[in-house]
Amino acid sequence: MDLEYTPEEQRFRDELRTVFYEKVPAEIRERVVRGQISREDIVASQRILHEHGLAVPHWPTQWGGKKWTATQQNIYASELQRAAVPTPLAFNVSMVGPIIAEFGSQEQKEKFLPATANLDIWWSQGFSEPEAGSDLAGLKTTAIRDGDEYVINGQKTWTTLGQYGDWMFLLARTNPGAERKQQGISFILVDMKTPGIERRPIKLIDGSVEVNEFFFDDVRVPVSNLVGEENKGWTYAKFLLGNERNGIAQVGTSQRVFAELVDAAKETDVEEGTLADDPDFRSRLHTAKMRLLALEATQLRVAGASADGKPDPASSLLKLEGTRLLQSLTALRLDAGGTDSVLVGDTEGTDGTPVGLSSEHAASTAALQYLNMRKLSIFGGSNEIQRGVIAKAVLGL
Amino acid sequence: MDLEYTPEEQRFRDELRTVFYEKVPAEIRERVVRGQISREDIVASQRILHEHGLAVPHWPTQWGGKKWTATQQNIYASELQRAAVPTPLAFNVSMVGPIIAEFGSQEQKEKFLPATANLDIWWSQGFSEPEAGSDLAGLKTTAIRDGDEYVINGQKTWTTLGQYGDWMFLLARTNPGAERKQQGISFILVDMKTPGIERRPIKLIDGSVEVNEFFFDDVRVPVSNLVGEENKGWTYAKFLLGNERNGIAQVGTSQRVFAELVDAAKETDVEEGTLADDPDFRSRLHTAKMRLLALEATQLRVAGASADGKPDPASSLLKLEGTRLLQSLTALRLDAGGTDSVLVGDTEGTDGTPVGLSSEHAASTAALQYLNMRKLSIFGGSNEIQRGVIAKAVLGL
Amino acid sequence: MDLTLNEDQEAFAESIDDALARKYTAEFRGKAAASDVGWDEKLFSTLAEIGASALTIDEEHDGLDAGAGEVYAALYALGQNAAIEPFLDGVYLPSWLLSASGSAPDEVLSALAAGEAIAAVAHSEPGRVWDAAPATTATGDGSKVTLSGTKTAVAHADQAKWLLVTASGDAGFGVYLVNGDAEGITRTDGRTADWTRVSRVTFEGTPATLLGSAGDQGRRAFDAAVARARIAVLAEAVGLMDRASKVTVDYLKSRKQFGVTLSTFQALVHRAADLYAEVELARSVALWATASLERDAQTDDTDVDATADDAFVYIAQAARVVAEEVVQLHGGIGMTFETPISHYAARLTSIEQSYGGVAAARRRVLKSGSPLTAPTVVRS
Amino acid sequence: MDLTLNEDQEAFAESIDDALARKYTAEFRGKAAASDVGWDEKLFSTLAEIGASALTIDEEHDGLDAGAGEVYAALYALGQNAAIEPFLDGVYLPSWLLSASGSAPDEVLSALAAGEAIAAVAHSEPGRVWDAAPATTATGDGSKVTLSGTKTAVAHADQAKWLLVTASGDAGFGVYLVNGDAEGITRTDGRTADWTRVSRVTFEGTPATLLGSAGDQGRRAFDAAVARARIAVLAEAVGLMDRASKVTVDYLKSRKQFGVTLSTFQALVHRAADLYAEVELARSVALWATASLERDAQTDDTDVDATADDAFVYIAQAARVVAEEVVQLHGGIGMTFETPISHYAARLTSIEQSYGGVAAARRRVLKSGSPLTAPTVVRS
Repeated sequence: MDLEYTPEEQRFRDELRTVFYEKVPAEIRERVVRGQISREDIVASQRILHEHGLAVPHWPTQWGGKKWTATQQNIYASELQRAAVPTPLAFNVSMVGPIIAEFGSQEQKEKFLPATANLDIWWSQGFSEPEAGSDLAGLKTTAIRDGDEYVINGQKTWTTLGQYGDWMFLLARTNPGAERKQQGISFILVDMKTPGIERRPIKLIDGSVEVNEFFFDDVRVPVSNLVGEENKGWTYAKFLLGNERNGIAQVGTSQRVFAELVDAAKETDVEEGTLADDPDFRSRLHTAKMRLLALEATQLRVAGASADGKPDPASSLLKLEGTRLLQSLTALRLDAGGTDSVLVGDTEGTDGTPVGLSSEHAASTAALQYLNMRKLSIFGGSNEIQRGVIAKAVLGL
Repeated sequence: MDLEYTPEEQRFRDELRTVFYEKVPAEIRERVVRGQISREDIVASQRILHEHGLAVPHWPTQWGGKKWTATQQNIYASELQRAAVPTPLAFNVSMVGPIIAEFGSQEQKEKFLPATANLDIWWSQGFSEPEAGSDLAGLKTTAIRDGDEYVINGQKTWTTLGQYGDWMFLLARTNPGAERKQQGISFILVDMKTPGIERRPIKLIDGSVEVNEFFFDDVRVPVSNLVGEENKGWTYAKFLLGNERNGIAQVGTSQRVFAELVDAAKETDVEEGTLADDPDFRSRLHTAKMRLLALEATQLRVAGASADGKPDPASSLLKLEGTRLLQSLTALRLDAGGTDSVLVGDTEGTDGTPVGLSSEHAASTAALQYLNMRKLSIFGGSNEIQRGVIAKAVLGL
Repeated sequence: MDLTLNEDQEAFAESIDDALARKYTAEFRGKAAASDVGWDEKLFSTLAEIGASALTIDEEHDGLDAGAGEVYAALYALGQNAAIEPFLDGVYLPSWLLSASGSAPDEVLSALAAGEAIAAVAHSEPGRVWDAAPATTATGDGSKVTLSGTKTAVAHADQAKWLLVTASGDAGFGVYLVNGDAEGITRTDGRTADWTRVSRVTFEGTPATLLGSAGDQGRRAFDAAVARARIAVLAEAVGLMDRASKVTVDYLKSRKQFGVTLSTFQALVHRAADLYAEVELARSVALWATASLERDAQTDDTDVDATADDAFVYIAQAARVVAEEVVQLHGGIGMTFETPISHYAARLTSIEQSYGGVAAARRRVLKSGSPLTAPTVVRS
Repeated sequence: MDLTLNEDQEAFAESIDDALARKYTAEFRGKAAASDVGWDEKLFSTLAEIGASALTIDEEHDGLDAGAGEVYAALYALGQNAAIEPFLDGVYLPSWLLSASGSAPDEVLSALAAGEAIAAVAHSEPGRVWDAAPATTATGDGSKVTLSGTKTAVAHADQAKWLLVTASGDAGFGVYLVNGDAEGITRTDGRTADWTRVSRVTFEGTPATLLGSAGDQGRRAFDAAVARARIAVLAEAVGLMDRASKVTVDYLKSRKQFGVTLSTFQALVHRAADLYAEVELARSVALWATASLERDAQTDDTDVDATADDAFVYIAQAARVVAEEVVQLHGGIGMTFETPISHYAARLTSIEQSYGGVAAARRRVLKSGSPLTAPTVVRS
């Protein structure tokens, strides 16, 4: 047992911190704290990281990867979140990048990987459909081969930040007659400038436009945009699941929010003293603190135990508790702010989210963030799905 | 809207209180508080109630019933629980009594009802079987007709206080070949002195023997012990379900436990002041208080809304929250007592339950009662069953 | 002992629900919130015609002089539809403050009763707890009083003909009547998380008139009026929870995943049952608080503040559970502006933080004798 | 950074688990609890032979001088089997108190290490919180000290060769060594809710010897030893939760209702998944606390009390959830003495109240700076 990082790991962490805190502009990180980052922030930040070799560390070394240990990967994710650095765009670095690197043609690798790593191409994910959310294999979009092209028809939804997408990787049925619904699906890359694609933004209750719906009407893409083999798309999609163990628990984010919460409590005057003296609030803080400690320790145990990088059902546990905890921290911040926390200004931030009326208070965007964070337990495999995975994969139920 | 009882209702309540507090001996009520009542206590108490016309108020007037309004029934149940008077034996007054009164022959009524009301006969319930708990209709015990007798074979379990049973009412298959499992079941009365019955006491984790298992090996009972029609037993059993809306929420009991808890907190010295000054404990007390208020108000709403006495799915809501609340109050008492609360003496109470080592403290039996009260959410239709009833009967799910 | 609305009150709630339900979709609500006034004027007038604006005002001012039950009925029905028409903050709470003062101009009460205008209550100040003395000051006396300071989260200040502003003067706490277009007023308009229009309002030497008396008595009267509002908003919360959970049950019955409806999944069904229990228990507490208020109006018992805090703490907790569960059970669609469920969740979230918020209410409760007092619905 | 047991520690835990699992049924546990000594003597000897009794004692007294990781391993395995053999309260905690004093008689430590005898710690007093100064008094000094007072919940006092008794003397708090058969001792024997044997012990002029020094330093040493015990008992709790939840999953797979196994019911399956999460998170906290203890032993950092309280509060809460859920998921059978699951639940319930109990631990935590201190597993 050992609670300290090795000297090498400490050095590694210090190097990361230098980049995260000194190279990534403070304004960008400040906007992350307020939940108001823009497309430009994400691009700028990822390019800075890439410049320092920190955008795609888990890719093959040939394409910018680092061969880090599980512990190093874990340090990276935690420190990034703690520093409020925008996470490199997951669609690029965690999804399409690794898929192309593993299953793509040499031509595809050369064409896409460098641009993907540097966020010269902004990728969108085209998996979910209106009738295929938790039941992803129920997707209906078709890509029917016609000569050297696929003709795509159908609808994709919940496309996060799809408004910025240059390209989309999507799952579509190349063999609609396949026996099992997991068969006959292919993984295809689509240039979003192709004719026949229509976007409908989906406004969320907090006022933000984070997700979108896309309609495909006879969209023709070259066959060379197929990744890997035809009809093997489900295998590639599954390759992604559970691949994202690092960072999924959002330990670094929760640590940052916890610290902000304590600072805010100390500065918030209540009837007697500050909120930091309120026994009820202290009790809730302590509960959150220990849950956070349990989560971090669990992540460290898991990271240490399976360094082979294979999907691990423990990632379901980390996502389940990680999202619940971060959500409860946003609720705590909401309560801390009281009436102040539901106020929203009328001026809009760069991505359409209104800015807090009283931006001098941490509370000013608390309600918006609380509402927005409801997504954590829904998107990326809902908590109900995670419970199912634990029951099946871990408990054999 | 009105928060007061009518003058008649107030008078009614005062009359009940006189009997409950002045006629039922304080020692018996004290033993109820400590969770240590004996068979003799239950018999003595029920006879006193019966003497004052208060043992079987919901029976037909001919057999001692009172034709009370729903509100009066509600007052009766709450006051009884609050005064810590042992509830008249449910198997007698709420189960077999009403069944015989409704479906029994005149001979059965005359033979059994007066003795049942006065607890001259102690009835046991023979419904559950090892493979038929929540799924009661899966029962396997048979009662095969042989001339003027039924020959009973099988096994009954979870028979609460079966060690005192003079008679048992049971469900058995008189037509094992019936198409549906709910068919071919009959409701039969069995004198427990009949040869072929063997009892196995089931010790619970708190050390008490509350439940028992019974084995029936060619037990012969006269056909005249059949209640109602042969093969109609399932209908009669269902008649009982949901019949027990009054008292099921245990509001009176929880009110009594809450008051005891506050008294104990005021008398328990902690590091600074008493437990009643501890902010954390106050917070938990207030949560319990408001849940109790919500429960009481819900019970009053339901009692007022459906005075026709028919089974009401609201009883599932009352049981669900009523048991959860009473259980959480016993947990609060456990925490209040700290190390003291897990202590148990070596001298045994009259029913085999050990008496607290430090009986001057309310904590002395807290852990035993906490463990024992786990049964509330299991027996009499588990909370899982109650959720199912709500979903189906109320929500149409 | 009766914890239910009477037939007239039920009918009143239904008539409001009818008027609203015919129009209120998520789209309608969104448009109303984004309109110039921030709500639907036609609907406001329709509701005013059936008496919604006149409820809390006495007959002398053409009001209905109705009780807490009628207010419950109105707000419950508004809640059922997540309606944003400003009856509570724009009419009822101002009317209670005005009536309590004994010195309200007749035309203000008459205009409110008729639904011709609304007023706005300005009490919250940035970063200051609800129970603190206002930092806003009142200077001068008699007809020469002026106000200076900043108020925040003033609901519908942009549309209010009058502002009722709390301030600290020589004699202590006071509530002051200010014309909406008086000099020295600067507004920054915004919204709450549930899209209700609110403003930050700054006063600089703004002329004002004291309502009733200043000092402790004034604060007590203010607190009592706010306690009524706290209880009233709980009826809205219960209406929201009731309809949101029903919409969710319908969704479980109709939405398909894995080739079957969600109602096939027992884990979700059991949670729907727990949701039902949560709503019914919260309803009981809101009805109890309303009945307590009615009873207090008839007796000398003035424990309104404690009742309001007790009930608010319980129901705010239930509101959070219900808001989170109805969104979660809807999945992604429950997050979108275009479905009603997200509006229910957002409004419930705002209600939790209304009138100082739930954390402050908990602090008051825990410092009071309430945790050690046995709960009892029946008073006798 | 490593939060796992090393291979030797894992092997040690497995060897204990092997020895126990072969024998430990609910029936065996019931009989052992009801036997003359209150546990199984043969099994105790077997475990002592593989080193369980020698762990915490130095090599001079034939101990193994092992660290917190080995104690975790032992108690985890004992917990997995709900074993009642008294290693923690009868050997480890006494040995920590004795070793800390620097004045323990050699024969006592040697006997404990060899598993030839146990000692009992007598600190709790009826109706008195753990942190209070003992009402039990120590009179006289040097070799003439006598004790008077009443102790309660003294685990295995009936079998203890020595009692380590806390008392207040002229110099303040002290821990005193008393022979189990010394004069002036009266015992009332009972049990805890989990069937562990405990006694109330009254001392009247009982001869005793002060261990180490009296006063604040003595209290600090006592508190530090108890903090180690608090952390150790959490390993037992995690062992209990781990095995109890596995037994429950097996039950769901095998038990039939309505013609199908319980594992067909999604509502139960999802609760089993939540249970798994609860246990794994608790395991992480117990391992963190154990690693902190090991680290503190190597550095000057002595924050053991705070670590123990933080971890105790978290795991006691998890223990309650798990104990309640495993019983509920078993239904009626989970309440009976004849099934292991009830013993797991009962022992978890007792652990929540051990060493003063969870409410007192919460009070200490909330008064400390802990709630405002960021949690961090990594120390550097």
